[in-house]
Amino acid sequence: MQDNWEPKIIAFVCNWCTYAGADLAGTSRFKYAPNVRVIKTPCSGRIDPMFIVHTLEKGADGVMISGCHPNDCHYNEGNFNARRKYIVMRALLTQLGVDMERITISWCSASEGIKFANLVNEVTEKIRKLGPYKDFVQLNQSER
Amino acid sequence: MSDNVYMPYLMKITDIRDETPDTRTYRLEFTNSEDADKFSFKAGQFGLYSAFGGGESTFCVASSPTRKGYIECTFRVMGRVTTQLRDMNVGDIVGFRGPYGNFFPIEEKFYGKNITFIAGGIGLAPVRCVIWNILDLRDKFKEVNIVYGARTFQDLVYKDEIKEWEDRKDVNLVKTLDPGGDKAEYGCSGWNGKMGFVPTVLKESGIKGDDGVAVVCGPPIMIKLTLPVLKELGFAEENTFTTLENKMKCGIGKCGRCNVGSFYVCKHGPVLSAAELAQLPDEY
Amino acid sequence: MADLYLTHEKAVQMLKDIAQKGIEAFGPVQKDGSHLIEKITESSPIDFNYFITNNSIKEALFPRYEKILSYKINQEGVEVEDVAVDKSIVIMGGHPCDAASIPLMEKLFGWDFKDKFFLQRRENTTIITLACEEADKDCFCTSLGYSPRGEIGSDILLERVSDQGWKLKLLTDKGKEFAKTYESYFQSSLDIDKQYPKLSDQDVPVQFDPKVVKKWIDTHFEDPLWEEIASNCWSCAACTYVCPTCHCFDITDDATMWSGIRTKNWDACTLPYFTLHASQHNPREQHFQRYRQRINHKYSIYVNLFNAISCTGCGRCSRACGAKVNILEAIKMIASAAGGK
Amino acid sequence: MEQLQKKVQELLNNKEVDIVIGYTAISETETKPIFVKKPEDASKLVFNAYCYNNLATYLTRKDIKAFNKIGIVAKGCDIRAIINLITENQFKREKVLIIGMSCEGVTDPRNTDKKSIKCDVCKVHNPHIADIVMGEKVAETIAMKEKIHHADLEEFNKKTREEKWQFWKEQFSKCIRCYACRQACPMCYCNRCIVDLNTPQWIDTRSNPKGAFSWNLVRAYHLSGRCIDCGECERVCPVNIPLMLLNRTLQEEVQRSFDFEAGYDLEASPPLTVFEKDDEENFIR
Repeated sequence: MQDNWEPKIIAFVCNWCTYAGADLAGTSRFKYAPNVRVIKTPCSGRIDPMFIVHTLEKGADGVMISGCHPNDCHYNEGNFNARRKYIVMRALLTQLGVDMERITISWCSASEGIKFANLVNEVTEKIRKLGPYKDFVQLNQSER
Repeated sequence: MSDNVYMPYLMKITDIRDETPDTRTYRLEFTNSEDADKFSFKAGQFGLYSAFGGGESTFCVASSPTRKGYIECTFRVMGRVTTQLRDMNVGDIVGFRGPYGNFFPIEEKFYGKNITFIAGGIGLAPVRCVIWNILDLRDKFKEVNIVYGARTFQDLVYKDEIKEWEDRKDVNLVKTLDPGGDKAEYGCSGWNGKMGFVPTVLKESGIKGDDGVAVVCGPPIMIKLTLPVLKELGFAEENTFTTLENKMKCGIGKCGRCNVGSFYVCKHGPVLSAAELAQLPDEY
Repeated sequence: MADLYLTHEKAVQMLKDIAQKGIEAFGPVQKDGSHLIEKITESSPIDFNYFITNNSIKEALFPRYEKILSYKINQEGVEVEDVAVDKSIVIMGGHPCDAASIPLMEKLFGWDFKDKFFLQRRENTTIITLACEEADKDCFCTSLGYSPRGEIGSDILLERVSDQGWKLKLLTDKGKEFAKTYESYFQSSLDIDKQYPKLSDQDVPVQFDPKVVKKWIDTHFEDPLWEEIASNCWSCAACTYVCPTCHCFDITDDATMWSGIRTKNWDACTLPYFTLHASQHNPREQHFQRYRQRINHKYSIYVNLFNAISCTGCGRCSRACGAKVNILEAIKMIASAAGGK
Repeated sequence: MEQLQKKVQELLNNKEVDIVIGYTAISETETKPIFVKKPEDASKLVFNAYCYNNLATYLTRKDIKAFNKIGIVAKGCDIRAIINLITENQFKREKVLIIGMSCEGVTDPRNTDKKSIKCDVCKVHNPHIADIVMGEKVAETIAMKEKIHHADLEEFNKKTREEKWQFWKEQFSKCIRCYACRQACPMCYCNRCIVDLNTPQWIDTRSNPKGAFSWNLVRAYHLSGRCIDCGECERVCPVNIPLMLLNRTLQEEVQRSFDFEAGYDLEASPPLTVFEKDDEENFIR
């Protein structure tokens, strides 16, 4: 693993809670790792499991998904539906041999800036230890 | 050119014109001058235009072969490739593979005849190529009639050229809009053309078929309704030409997609006479 | 030339050695209860005890997808690079019905525009075919003028002489050249097992006359029999992808912001959106119209274009069909409808 | 099977149904689907242990849906598919006349002397919902509320993560993207499948390793909570990819997390369209 390798993590966050939480982390000057690229979605319900697969295919080393706590959803049931999708997707990805350590799903409210910052740091360190995620990249290279 | 038949020419966009909110015309010029000199095509042929990264799409060559040094294409924004094409601007590179297919038999069948063009909506693009080809050699032909219709004023393509044809003395232009197509919301301030569908307007236009050749292009439903009218007006089926617009991917007879019975639209077509069309199975 | 023999073990070793030398070797591998023609690597489970492979050798010359050009996009514009087709290939494990499809496809890929990806690759390829020792109810190569021991399209024909080996029959210069370069794998004698050859042309009865079939097809485009033939069809592409003579393809791009490739991928006339226009009009909306196109193209259109039927009677499409649509039954229904044999 | 033939002839005679989808024999050990419209063709109908096709997949085909009353010969697993299609509003219950066949289990298509493994876990040897039931009662081996458990899955789950990844990478490299698994599946009736869309291009349409992986993943994922374990996808795969391992994983997960099994209850709504406040979320931070 080249020494200057930096883990590339993509975070799909819900616009109403986690994105606001991330904003709060920024305005309160919390220090957290720059490895996370944040993608804003209207709700965690909008985060389709295909996002995870597509992101890993494009070469990401880790994926974070975060939305509002149950009962806080701006659309009332977005995160409840999302939760069921993740339960099913986790089972499928585990069965397919995808490294579930690299996928972190969390609920962060708009006031939990500190939780978001700590989560990002924790995930970045974990992925740094796990190293670059080669499985999917090798999948692309083995083209004819 | 390499021996790879799928290798496109590289062409630069030199002019962009928005015909309608979702239809655009590009003028393309070769980036490589040798290609430009060697390149030639006939009216009616088509090509495959590539937006690199999006894929390839099949459009006709809309400019006349008598206009050297460039080709034009008109396309409606429908899917992946056309959306990417629309997002390009002057100076960008577009791929072009062609010219493919057969062409209108201008020398053999059109010289010395009355020519009647019938087009619907964006179907004017393949016809326009033939119109300018004829008008650039105007003295070789007798009467020239153009019957062009579109759903609404907004959907008329080549508006300025229609104006030009209207003003010419040696061209009889009949333009029409589908009923209700001249509302202000379509940007129409006063419509001096006819109102009604192309087949009916054609019947009332008084154009006769004797010693005449007809060229028809437009949506399949318009072609199916126009051909009987042309027969009524005395146009012989062998002198009525249309183009078949099937889905095409390779353009060179390999990918097995465009056939109507044994007629490969990309190899034996796209231009065919009404007589040939009648022989084909009803699968287009 | 003295007789040459090849045993199973030597054949396995030969294929693996050829693969080591950077030549693309294709051979029969046994996976999950059936045999497939696949590109051979050191670990491939090569096995020669089979009746017929699920897929055909067409994959070696007309792969499921292949790069036809690549390009780089930058400020100045686009640079397009051609793709060289220079690898030599050895294919082993097909039957005479597979090999017979190659000359058929050469006609199409050579029609006016020369598709170098198929034609040049065919030039670089040596085809070693196994004569058939078995046939089942779906085989009908003899009805189309082919034979279970046919030589059309092959460079070398292997005729089984025992459970462990074959006798070589060199058909073309390429075949002779191959035998010379790899003579260390062949031997001049092998104990012959009298029961071979087990299969001859008579064992595969001729079941219809293609001319009668074509005549009916040309005159019965709107016949309700087509709906009955394709009643079970659920429009997948299993039959076309395992077929040795089906050659339809799609062209798509795969690119990032700054570079990409254009590829030729398998496509099938039986798939619902094969002929969908941008205006959403689909000339072949119904499943039976698509299946009619499949038979029409093989038994009539190809004859009109190239004076050859684009089908070698291998029966793979019938075996692969989950809906149990059987092309031999379909053709026999057409033949009987035409009042012929 | 005269009882079936006589019944279908009667149904067609007095116009109770416009068409009956059933099985007809190709040989001693093979049957195929058949569409009976004329009463005299009813004599071709059979029902035996070789009727492994799931006929429910034809109910959503355009030309069949055009009939207003469809009869269908159906085993327990096929009826589960029909019920699931009704709960997903594909057609009303009255549109389908279910001729339920009690079934001891069908043979494994790839070797016809072994019973298919799906029949070992079948709970509906006797049709649970039908307009007509035929054949003698068969002893049910598994109670309805018992947790589903698949032996082949238990074996597979012993693999480590890397072994699983290698296994599927190897299996999916065979995939030729013929979509037989999709077209054979009664639950795959989408007008434009995600694979048939290219703006945006979610799934690579080539049969390269990347495309094959995401295709097989999205196919299994879109069947979670809907798959009725009929095994057709695995049967029709021309290159023998063990697709049921993925579907069975999801069936067991859906039962464990949402206490739901597809195709038994006409009133139940598909699990992914509803939720419970207290769905377990031990993996969410």
